[in-house]
Amino acid sequence: MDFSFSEEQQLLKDSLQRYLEREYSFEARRKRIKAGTGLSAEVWRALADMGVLGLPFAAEYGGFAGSGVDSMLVMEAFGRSLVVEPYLATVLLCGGLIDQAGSSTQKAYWLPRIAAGNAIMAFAHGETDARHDWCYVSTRAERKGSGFVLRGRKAVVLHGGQAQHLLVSARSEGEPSSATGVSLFIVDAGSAGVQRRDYATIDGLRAAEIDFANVEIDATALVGEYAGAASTIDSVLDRANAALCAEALGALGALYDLTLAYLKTRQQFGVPIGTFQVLQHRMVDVLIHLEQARSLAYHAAFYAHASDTALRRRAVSAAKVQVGDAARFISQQAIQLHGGIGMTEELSVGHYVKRLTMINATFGNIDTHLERFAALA
Amino acid sequence: MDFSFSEEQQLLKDSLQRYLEREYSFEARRKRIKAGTGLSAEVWRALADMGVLGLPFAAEYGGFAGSGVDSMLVMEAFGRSLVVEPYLATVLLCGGLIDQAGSSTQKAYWLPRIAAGNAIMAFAHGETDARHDWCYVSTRAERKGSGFVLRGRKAVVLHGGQAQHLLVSARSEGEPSSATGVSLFIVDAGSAGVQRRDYATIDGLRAAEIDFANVEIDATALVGEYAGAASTIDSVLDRANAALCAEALGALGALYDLTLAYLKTRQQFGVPIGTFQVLQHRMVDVLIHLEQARSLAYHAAFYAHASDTALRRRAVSAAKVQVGDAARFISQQAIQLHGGIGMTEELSVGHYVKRLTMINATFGNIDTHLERFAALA
Amino acid sequence: MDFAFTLEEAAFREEVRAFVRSHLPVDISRKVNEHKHLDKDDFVRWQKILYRKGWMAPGWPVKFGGTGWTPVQRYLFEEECAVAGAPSVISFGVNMVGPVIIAFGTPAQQQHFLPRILSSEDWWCQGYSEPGSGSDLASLRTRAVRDGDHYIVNGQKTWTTLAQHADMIFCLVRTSSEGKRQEGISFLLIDMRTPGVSVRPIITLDGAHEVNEVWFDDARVPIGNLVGEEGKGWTYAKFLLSHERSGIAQVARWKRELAFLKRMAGEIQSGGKPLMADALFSAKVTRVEIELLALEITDLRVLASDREGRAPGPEASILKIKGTELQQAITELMMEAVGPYALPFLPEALHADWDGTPVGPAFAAPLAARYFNYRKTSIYGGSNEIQRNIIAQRILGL
Amino acid sequence: MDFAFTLEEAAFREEVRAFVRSHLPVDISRKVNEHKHLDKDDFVRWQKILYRKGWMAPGWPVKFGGTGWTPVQRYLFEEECAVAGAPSVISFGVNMVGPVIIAFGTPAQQQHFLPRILSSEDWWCQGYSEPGSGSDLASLRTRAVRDGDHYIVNGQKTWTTLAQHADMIFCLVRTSSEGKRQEGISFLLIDMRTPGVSVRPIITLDGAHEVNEVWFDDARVPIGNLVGEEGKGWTYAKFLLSHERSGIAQVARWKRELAFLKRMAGEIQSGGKPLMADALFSAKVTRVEIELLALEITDLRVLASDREGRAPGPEASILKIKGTELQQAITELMMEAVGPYALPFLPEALHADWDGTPVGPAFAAPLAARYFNYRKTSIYGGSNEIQRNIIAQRILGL
Repeated sequence: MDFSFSEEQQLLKDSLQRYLEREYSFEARRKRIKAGTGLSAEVWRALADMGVLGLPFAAEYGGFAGSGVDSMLVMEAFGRSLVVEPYLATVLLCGGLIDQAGSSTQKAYWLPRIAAGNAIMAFAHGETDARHDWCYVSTRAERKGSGFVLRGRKAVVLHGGQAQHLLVSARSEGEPSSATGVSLFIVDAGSAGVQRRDYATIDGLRAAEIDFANVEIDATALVGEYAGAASTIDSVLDRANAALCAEALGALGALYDLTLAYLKTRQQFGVPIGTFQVLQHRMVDVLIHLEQARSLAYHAAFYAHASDTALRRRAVSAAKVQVGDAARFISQQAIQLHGGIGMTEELSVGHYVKRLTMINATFGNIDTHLERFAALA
Repeated sequence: MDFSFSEEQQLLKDSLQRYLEREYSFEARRKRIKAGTGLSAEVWRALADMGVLGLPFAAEYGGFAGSGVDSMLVMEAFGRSLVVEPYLATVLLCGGLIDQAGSSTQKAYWLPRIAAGNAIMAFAHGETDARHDWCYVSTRAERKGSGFVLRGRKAVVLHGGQAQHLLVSARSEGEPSSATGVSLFIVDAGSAGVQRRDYATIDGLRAAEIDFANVEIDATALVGEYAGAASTIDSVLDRANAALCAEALGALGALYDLTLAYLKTRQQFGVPIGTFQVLQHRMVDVLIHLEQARSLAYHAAFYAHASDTALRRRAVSAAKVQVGDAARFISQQAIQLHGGIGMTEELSVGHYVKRLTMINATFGNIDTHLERFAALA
Repeated sequence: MDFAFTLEEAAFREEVRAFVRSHLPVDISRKVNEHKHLDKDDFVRWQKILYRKGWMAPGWPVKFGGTGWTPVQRYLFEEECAVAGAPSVISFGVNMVGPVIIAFGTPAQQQHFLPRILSSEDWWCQGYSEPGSGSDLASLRTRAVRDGDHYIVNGQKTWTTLAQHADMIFCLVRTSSEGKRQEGISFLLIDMRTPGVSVRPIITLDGAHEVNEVWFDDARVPIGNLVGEEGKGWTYAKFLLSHERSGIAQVARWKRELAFLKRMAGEIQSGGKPLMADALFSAKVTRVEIELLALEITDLRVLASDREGRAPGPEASILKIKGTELQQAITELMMEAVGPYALPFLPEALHADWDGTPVGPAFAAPLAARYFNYRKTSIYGGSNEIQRNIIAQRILGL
Repeated sequence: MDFAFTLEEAAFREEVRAFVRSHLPVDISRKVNEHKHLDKDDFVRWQKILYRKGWMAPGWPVKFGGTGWTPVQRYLFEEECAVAGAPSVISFGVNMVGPVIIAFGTPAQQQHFLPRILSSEDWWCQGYSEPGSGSDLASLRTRAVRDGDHYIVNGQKTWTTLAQHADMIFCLVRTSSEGKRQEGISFLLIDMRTPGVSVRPIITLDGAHEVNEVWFDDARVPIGNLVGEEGKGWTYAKFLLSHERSGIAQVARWKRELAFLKRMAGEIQSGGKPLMADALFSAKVTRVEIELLALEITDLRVLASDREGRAPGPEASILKIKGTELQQAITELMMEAVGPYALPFLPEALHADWDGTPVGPAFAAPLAARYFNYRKTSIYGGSNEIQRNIIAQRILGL
């Protein structure tokens, strides 16, 4: 039982934080978002140089065999600086899928490229009628010759417009909600029949709707077992959710600091508003939410890589519920306690709130994870 | 659109309140409960004399053709004085069932007796495995000769031990949860095969478990259509629930008064505790809960007798949810704001809390009514 | 006790319904129902229609152009307008400064300003809040110094809603720094075209331009624009706050929105079944629906006590708290309903004349922004914390 | 970071588990698991078993009879005891007055009282609250006036838990009314058999006799029973409060109770299906389960920071608030689970030796009373409002 970080972890955390404070200020971030490119080449390069892009992969692929806790440290720092780069999409989702299910050839090809910052990828999985059911895949994959044909549409694909390559989930058998029958394919985003609609998301990221109109791919595009990708997807989405909880933790910590500071400085009726008992107790509840969320975010990070899938799923879904509740409460209170100024575009408060709210809408909302946890209990 | 009471209603309300304040003090009530008889002959007599026991029935049966609002006024007064007499069981439930479904002979026989205070009755309907599903009846009724045989067990029958006659729901066809196939019978509580276990309830009332071991009754015992009692039961339980909401309103009003007064008098740190902003805002939330509950309790009382069943069901279930939420919040806060003293048997606070909590466990809890309302929407 | 409307009231409702049905422009109600952006012209067009019918100012005395309706009639009018998808009448003129001018203005002010409010010739905005004066309004610092026939106004107002459209602003300004803080405050009407008055937009977290800063730099305001007495502005401001309570909860409008939510959740597929079939989501919607029904009756009870001549009082604070809580809950459930389609942010899709293809279902585009926008409701008009203070003091006597 | 226990810790857990399994009397654990009434003898029997094993006072220094365990070992010990259904050790002696005597008592007091606490020869109770002094403890008025070698004590304590069983009471008493209120308070140990000490039961709304009034009428207490210095009682009381935090959240016990709730809700039929299959009920249980898991980790994190030598501080208040909220939620869900069977009130059914037939399922009898009883937890030991004040001041710096 130990809740401290190793020296290496502390070093990673500190250097990443220092870098982000220097290069990823609120103003710098705003400019990057305005550029509309969805990622910043110099930041991506720096993250590669720091070893962050290869962190989860084995040394032979240019990585550091990082644990779930290592990913947590990165994502928490990203959350605090509201980083909008495609780390989740490229490293954790696509890198994770290839790492878990890919052939040794695929791993040897893709992982070093991701680690070096030379591959931007996106996971085209969600669909219009899926909402939060992550088993739901209606996109079809049919064999054609030695290869496959993909047909369908993917929704709200994070960084789908920026990716050079897409990992696409598609079904060869079963109903759309069935857990089995799904395969994963790597598809060049420039392939004939791939049509992408890139757009901004309200929290400053980019996403895309992607149509696959009879896209022909060859046999080597298949990642993992044919019609057997369900458990890989479940595992990688669990890790992604643990990472999102860590990112949320970073944002929540920032909101806590900002709001507490505001209570101490903002004067009304001749005194700091933090002297009003109602606001004091509200802020105490913010703290309690934050500490409870931190406990389960740590827990999820630790067990995100566990081989015991029930343990992993429970830890992740518990965290998504607890962090999600904290995100709702703290976001709403951060704005309320700031008053009008908390509603403005120019303060960071609202941007943390937007990101936290969207994390709750990504890869299963609170209710979904509540029901998933209950089903595992 | 009018929320005032008529002169007659105001008179009824005032005279009943005056009577209860005089004769049904907290101390007097405690003694009556201790006696363990489940009802008090002199109170029952007085209520008959005031016309309260016949209030809902037509004039020809010794009543006053009272509306749902009239019943509300009675029950609100009862709630404020924590009356434990079998008014709900005898007048509203059994009287209501006979009034709605009985033959003219049955009405002419029973209703005047109830109105005059000469009949104590109980509605034996709930069952061990029903919980809050009020369609659930597994007690069986089978034809035997011109009469019937009853077999089964009824659970938590309010005033079942005090009643001379029982109205029993029993099924001749279908699964226990089926809405159809249920009949109503009047059974002499002294009949062979009826075995009753009378006990106290935690809120000062009495209830009973009742076994029916092949109880033989004749054809005249049937109330209403054979196997067709479902809509009558639904209607009477709706009226009973509207009445419970009114009773809750009386208790909530008392808790509000007691707690507000305590905030103004209890001194800590040299000032009344009502000067602390956190407790002020808590008390504001108590008020808001109370006003919102009052709105829907009125609404339910007004529509409890409506011929439009969807309107009636929606109004009643909405009230049971809103009043139930208010009962939870205000009960918990009344104790919390009183501190230790609110936990004691000798203060009325705890007794209001107990009654309110049990109202939430009677004839459908908050969740049941939430789902019922949703299904009607 | 009778929850039904009288025959007269029912007939009145039919009259309003028929009028609104035949006169409300379809392009406007479509924007309202689909949560699209409304231009200044949309508001003004509808207000002019009401003006021509004589229904622009139901709350005013008949002699100034009011309708003479009972509170219940006004309630029915608002309900019918809301159900039909009419835009809300912009409050600042007709519901806020209008009653103040009627109660405290000079005949000259009444003759000049009131007709222009009725005809929507003047668009008003409200100059109360300042950067240092939020909940503590009495600490405001914008100064008006007498100089002959004018006041010279200097200072800054903020959170000024729709000031970018405004012709006039009513302001609380400090005319004295002696005595109690409240006593140095005056109520001044200022033409937005006055040299020295400038407006700077504030963009809110949802990307909208709805509020503004208004700056006064030696703006010369004729003394004829002072309402009532110098130093009595605080009294007029309190009058204004307590006066306009009818419709504060906006129940009718939010019943329409709730119906929209339920339709939406019936259409949305959630992994193979309609979202409304999800027990947890349905329970949340149902609870809001029940609370809103309760609030409607609470609102009507306050109206009724009004009609009976009892003081309206601080019950308005209950309506404000509960109303905004429910508005926030409904906007949140709408956003939750569309799941990941809360993320796409296409501000252009909020304009009715946009002819692009929506991302996901067409109703999804405004919902997340709208959720964020509605966080303001528990802050503005006296934060919900201030409302609780008012109730604690004036109803509970604590 | 590592959520797993070390090999040594796992081995320790096994040792504790084996001991508890073989030594905890079955009749006692049955009472605990089934929420039956525990007699004084039940507590004492179990405490004497722990005493003989040397595990009665894990938190004490070894030289006074403590175990020398790490905080994690103490956590594991408590968890194993809780899972097995052992009764909680009564805190007043071993966890409350004991550490005060160890820190501030004279050698004579230590030699006399500590062994008697370890052996359960003395049952202690706590004399803090008074009718006029609840949250504002410093306003207490029970007086101790020096008279030769004795204090003459007069006054009244209230909410004294299990005083009916007690041999000794530790009291805060006023020895001076000069200076700051806190400075006139002393910490006094009083034999309950002293002439002039009387106990009157307080019956709580659940019908239980758990708390009492304790009256002092010219009770003569030897000055040797004063702990530390006269006038320093407030300091010792604060030491006591901040000292015993381990286990304040009682997570292990409430995990056992939650498991009981889930088993119960799996058995209970709700109109034709098991209650656990009800989506709304299941969601409520699940949320509590997740919160409890979070609290377990929060508790362990506080323990860990303890081990690293950082000040424990007011995090205990977080554990107290969240712990009691979850305890109250679980007792409420248990009551809710049994539906109408919450109503029957058969106090006799709470005694293990009652041989009657239960009304409804056997587990139902104690549940409503228990829900009411647990409302106390957010009031006692410093109400949750006071805890929030402490956090606001000492963690938030507000």
